[in-house]
Amino acid sequence: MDFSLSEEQRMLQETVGKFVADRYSLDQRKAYMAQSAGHDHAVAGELVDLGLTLVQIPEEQGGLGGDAFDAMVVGEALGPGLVLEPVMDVMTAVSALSGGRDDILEDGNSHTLGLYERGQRYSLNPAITSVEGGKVSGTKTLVPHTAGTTHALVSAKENGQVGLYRVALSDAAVTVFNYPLQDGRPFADLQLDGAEAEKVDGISMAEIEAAVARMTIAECSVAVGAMQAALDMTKEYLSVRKQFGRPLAAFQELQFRLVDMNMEVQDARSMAIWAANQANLTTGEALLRAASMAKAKIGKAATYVAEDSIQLHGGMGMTLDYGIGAFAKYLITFNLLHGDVDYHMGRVMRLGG
Amino acid sequence: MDFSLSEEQRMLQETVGKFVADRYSLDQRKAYMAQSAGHDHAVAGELVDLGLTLVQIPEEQGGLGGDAFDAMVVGEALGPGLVLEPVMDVMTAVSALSGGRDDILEDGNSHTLGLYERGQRYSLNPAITSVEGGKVSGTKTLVPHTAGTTHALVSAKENGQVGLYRVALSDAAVTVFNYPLQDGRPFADLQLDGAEAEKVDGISMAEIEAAVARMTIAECSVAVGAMQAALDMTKEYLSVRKQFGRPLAAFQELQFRLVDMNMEVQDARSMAIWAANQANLTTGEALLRAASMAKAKIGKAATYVAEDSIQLHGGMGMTLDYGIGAFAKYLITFNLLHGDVDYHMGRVMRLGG
Amino acid sequence: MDLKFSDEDLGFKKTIEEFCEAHVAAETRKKIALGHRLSKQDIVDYHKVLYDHGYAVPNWKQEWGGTDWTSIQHQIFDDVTAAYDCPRRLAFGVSMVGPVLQAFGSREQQEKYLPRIARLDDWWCQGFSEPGSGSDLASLKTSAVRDGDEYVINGQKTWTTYAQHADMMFLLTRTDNECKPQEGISFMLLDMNTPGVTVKPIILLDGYHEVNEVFFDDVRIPAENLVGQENKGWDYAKFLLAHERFGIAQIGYAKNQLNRLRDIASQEQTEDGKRLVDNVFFSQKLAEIEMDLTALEVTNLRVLSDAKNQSDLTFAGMLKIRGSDLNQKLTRLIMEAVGPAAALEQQDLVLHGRNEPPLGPDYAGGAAPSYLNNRKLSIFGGSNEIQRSIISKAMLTA
Amino acid sequence: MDLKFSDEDLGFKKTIEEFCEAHVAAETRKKIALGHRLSKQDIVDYHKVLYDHGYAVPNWKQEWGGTDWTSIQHQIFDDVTAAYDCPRRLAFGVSMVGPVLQAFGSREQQEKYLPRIARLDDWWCQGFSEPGSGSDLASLKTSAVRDGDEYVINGQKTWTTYAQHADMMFLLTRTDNECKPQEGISFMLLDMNTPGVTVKPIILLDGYHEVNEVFFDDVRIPAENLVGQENKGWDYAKFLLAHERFGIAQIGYAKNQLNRLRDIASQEQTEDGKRLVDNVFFSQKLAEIEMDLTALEVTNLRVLSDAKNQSDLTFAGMLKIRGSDLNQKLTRLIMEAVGPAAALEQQDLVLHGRNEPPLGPDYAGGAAPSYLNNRKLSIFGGSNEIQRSIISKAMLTA
Repeated sequence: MDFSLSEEQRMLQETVGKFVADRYSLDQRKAYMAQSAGHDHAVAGELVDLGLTLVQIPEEQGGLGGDAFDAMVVGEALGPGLVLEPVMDVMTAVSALSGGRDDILEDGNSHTLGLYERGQRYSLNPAITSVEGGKVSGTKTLVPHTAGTTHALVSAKENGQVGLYRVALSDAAVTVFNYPLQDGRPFADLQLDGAEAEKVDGISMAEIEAAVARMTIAECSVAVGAMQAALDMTKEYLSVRKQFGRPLAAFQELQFRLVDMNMEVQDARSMAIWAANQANLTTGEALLRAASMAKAKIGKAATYVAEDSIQLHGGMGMTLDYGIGAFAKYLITFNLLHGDVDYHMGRVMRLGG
Repeated sequence: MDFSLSEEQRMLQETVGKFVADRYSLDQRKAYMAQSAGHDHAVAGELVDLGLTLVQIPEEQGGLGGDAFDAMVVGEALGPGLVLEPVMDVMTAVSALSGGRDDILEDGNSHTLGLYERGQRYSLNPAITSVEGGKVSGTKTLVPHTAGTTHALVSAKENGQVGLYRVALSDAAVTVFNYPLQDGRPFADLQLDGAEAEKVDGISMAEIEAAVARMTIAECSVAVGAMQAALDMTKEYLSVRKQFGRPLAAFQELQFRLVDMNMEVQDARSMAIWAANQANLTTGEALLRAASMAKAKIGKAATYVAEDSIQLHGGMGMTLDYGIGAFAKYLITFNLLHGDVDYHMGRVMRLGG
Repeated sequence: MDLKFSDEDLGFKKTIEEFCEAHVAAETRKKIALGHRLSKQDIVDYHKVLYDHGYAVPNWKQEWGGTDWTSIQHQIFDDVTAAYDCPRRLAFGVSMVGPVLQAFGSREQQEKYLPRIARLDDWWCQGFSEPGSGSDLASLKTSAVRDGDEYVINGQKTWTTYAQHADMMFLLTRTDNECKPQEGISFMLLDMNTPGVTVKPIILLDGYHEVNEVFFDDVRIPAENLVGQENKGWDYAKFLLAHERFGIAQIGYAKNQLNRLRDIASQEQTEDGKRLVDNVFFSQKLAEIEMDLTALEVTNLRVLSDAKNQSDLTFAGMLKIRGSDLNQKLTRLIMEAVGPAAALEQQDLVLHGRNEPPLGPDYAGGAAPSYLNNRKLSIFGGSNEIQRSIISKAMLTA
Repeated sequence: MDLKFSDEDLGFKKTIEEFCEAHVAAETRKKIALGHRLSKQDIVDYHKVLYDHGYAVPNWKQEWGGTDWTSIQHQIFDDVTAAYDCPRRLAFGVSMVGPVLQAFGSREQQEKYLPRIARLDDWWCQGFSEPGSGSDLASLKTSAVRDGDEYVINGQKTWTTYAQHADMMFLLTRTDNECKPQEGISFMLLDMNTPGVTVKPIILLDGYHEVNEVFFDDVRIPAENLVGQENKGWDYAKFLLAHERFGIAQIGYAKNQLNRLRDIASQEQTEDGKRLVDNVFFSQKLAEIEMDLTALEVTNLRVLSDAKNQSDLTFAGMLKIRGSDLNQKLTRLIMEAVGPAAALEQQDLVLHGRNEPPLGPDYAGGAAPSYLNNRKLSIFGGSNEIQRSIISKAMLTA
């Protein structure tokens, strides 16, 4: 039993922390969001240069061979930056679903994932996207889409079997509809009208579910980092801001609310640690259930922290410009992706104890 | 739309309020509980003399012809006394289930109700009590049992049909096992080994369910009265008791908790008013659903008030002798009778919107 | 005790229902049903329709165009218009400055402003909050210094809703620094076109422009724009806030939100192919909120029908707290019901109704912005913490 | 980072499991499994078994019979014994006065008392709380006045757990009134058989006798019963409370309660004939509590395995708050799972195991009393409000 970080983990943590401090202040982030791609391509390149996309790729494939704890360390350090790029998606799910192909792995930012469909909520089972004769048709929604994205790995059915297919976004049969998420991250819908589909070997529904579970666990750590930052920001605000001639922090009610928020963050952190451990040790239903326990518990905490950090900021919390809103919107969006609390509660209960 | 009390209702309220103030202080109540019957027979007689058992009996049968609002007024006024006698049961359910028989109605304290069975939780469907050839066999649990109780109306199955049967407790084939409830009210289990069973005409499962729903709504008002008393007691305690050189009421956290408790009580009162109105206007499933909405909402409030009023009393709240515990135990017991929150939530959902 | 509507009230209800059906623009109602934003014109058009039917200023004295509606009828009007997806009546003129002018304004002020308010010829905004004086209003700093026949105003207001549309502002200024904070405040009227007034947008969490900062740089207003007496503004502000208590719980709005929620949950399917409304977690939340709303509605009626409860501060605060909690919960549940499609930001859909290609159902785009916007309910207009302080004081000194 | 138990720890776990199976009285374990009350003898017998196996005082210095267990092993011991329905180790001697004597007692005191504590030859109780000095311990009033070789004690303690069984008491007394409240307090040892000591039962909510008032009327104790220095008692008390922090979250107890809850919910049937454990409301609560417990267990391990976290007051308070909330919730759910049968008061069953005729299942009788008793978890030993104050101070000065 050892909760301390390894030397490598401490270095990862420091590196990412420094990157966030230097390159991802809330003001810098706003400027990135204002760019036409909805983020900064050069900054995205720096993230790749840090090697983050390689963390969970096996050493024999040129990666760092890290485990879920390493992903956790990166995730929690990224959280305070509310990084616009899909680092966790690429680090965890794209790596896992690459089928070991170098052309996918070697440029970490070039591939994105299209696993969801409109009107299908959180289902990973492709209802309308299918492959026939090497051509894929259908639509995919909530696809991370940054400036460097050239290909998507999309799930589809072929002869009733779920598989994963590589599609070039430059294909004339692919239409990309860009939009930001509520928290500003650049995403897109993909419309596929008979695009060339290259099957990724060895990936079926089980692999997709497992990869999303691992990614969800890693995303939970990002949420923990963001919650901690929101808590710190709120604490700072209460200490500085005065009402009725006293700092807000002098009011017992607000003190206790801060304590409750701190306990939510610590609970969430413990849950993320537990889930990372499960991701290292389990597969199959046990892995899915662990991911669901983490997402349900941390999702609830995320809503709590988002809402109460706004409330404790009062009017300032309601403005787009003041930073706390950015954290709140990230935490709310976190709950709308990859299954909300009810979805995961249902899976926890369905998969037994 | 008029929320004011009629002249008759104001008189009922005053009469009951005076009775509780004079005869049911917490100390008097303790003394009654210490008696062998678990209550005071003479005081029970006074309750009958007040005419409370007649409130909901039609005027043509010698009653007051009151409606659910009248029952509500009585219930809320009884609440602060934590009255040990089953006034609401008799006033509401025994009256409704008497089949109009004078021998049942005329002595309000002589008849009790046996509707539940061991191991069947909140089900009103008799699973083990049955009638054959005019004899009833089985067991009934959670039967109010005071000193004057001579007969029970017990539900049983005869040829597969649910009916209600009048049994004399003096029958040699009836064994009574007395116990107090957690809140001190005298109750009993009845073991029936072929006791003489006199069928009450016109009562089937639907009438039993409706009567219990009406009684549940009336009991909700008792709970509101008890919650208000617990709130008042807590407010008083916070104002008087000092810690760190200040009255507890000077601490913002405790002030806000008091406010939250007040809102729970007001919500509960509003719900009881609404449910009484529904009891006057509806029957069948609409009535059952209204009772369930009230019991679920007020049940939750009852737990909240019970637990937080203990907590705000600190150590004093933990003692049997200090009064707040008596209220808390009544409120907890309220939730264990006639369906808990989950039971009623289930029924609210099952019976649609 | 009787919780039934009288025949008169039922007839009144029917009249308002017919009015909504026949006269309120379908396009406006559809925007509200979908959670999209209204334009200034939508609101003005609605107000003109209200005015034409005598519903613009029902809370005013009859002399100025008001009605003799009972409290219950006011509530019925609010409930019905909310149920028909009508906009909420703009409060600043009708519910705020209008009653203050009727109670404390000069005859000249009344004759000049009240008819224009009733017709929405002038769009009013409220200049109370300042940076650093949110919950602690009495500490406000915007100064008004008498100079001959004029006052010269300097300072800043904030959180000024719709200042960008406004022709007029009523505001609190500090006219005396030498006394208790509450005693040196005056209530004034300001033409927003006066030189020295600058309006700067504040974009809220949801990404939309609704509130503003307003700066005053040597703004000169005629002395006759003082309402009532100098340094008595705090009393008028308290009167205004008390007058605003009707409808504080926003019951009609909540009921309509609950209907929207049920509607969306009937259209959405969960992963197992069942309707969301049949999902046990979701139907449980629906049942809970139905119970909460039922209790709150009865509490609201208890207050409306009893003068003693109306003057009880514990009730006013409770209606505010419970009402804001409930409406916030409802918009959160609507967002949850919409699900992942609510994660897309679609300003084009929310502002202009454009959903081409449809990236989700029409109702998806407004869900998250409405949720985010509604976080203000527990902050603005006296935060829920302030409400709890007021209630506890009232309880403990009772 | 590694959350697996080491092989050594796994071996240790197995040893403790075997110990529980083989040596702890089955009757005692059954009482705990059913939520019935233990007698004094049950507790003494258990302690003797612990003593015989070297588990009585594992937290002590080895010189006095302690072990070199790691924090994790202490936790394993607590978890396993809880899982096997063993009693909780009596804290007053082993975890409270024992460590204080080892750190601050004289050699004579150590030699006289420690071996007797280890064997439970003396049953100790704690004399800290007083009427009016619950959360505000520093305001205590019980006085000790030096008179030759003796102190004369007058005053009153309250909430004294098991004083009715106790041979000895460690207590805080006021020995100086002229200084700050904290600075005039001394830590003393008292033979409960000394003349002038009166023990009066306080019956708790659940109807059982567990705590007491203790009155001192000119009680004379030898001056050598002072621990450490006069007027330094506050420091020793703080040391004691910090030392007591291990196991504060009561994880093992909670896990065992959760197992009991699952067990009862598997036996109970709802009205539709299904097992309660399959009822969606109930299984939802079970899943939620499983998640809460998982998080709390990891937090506890984070504290145990990191000295920095151990000295962090925010963690100690959090473990207390979350642990008491969780255990209170669990006993409430057990009561709900038992359902209406929990409404019957059956002292005969709870104290003596008699359920004849069976008025409900064996596990029914203890459900409500355990629930009521557990309300104390958030009150005694520093209420959750006090914990929140401590945490907020630590957070805001960090």
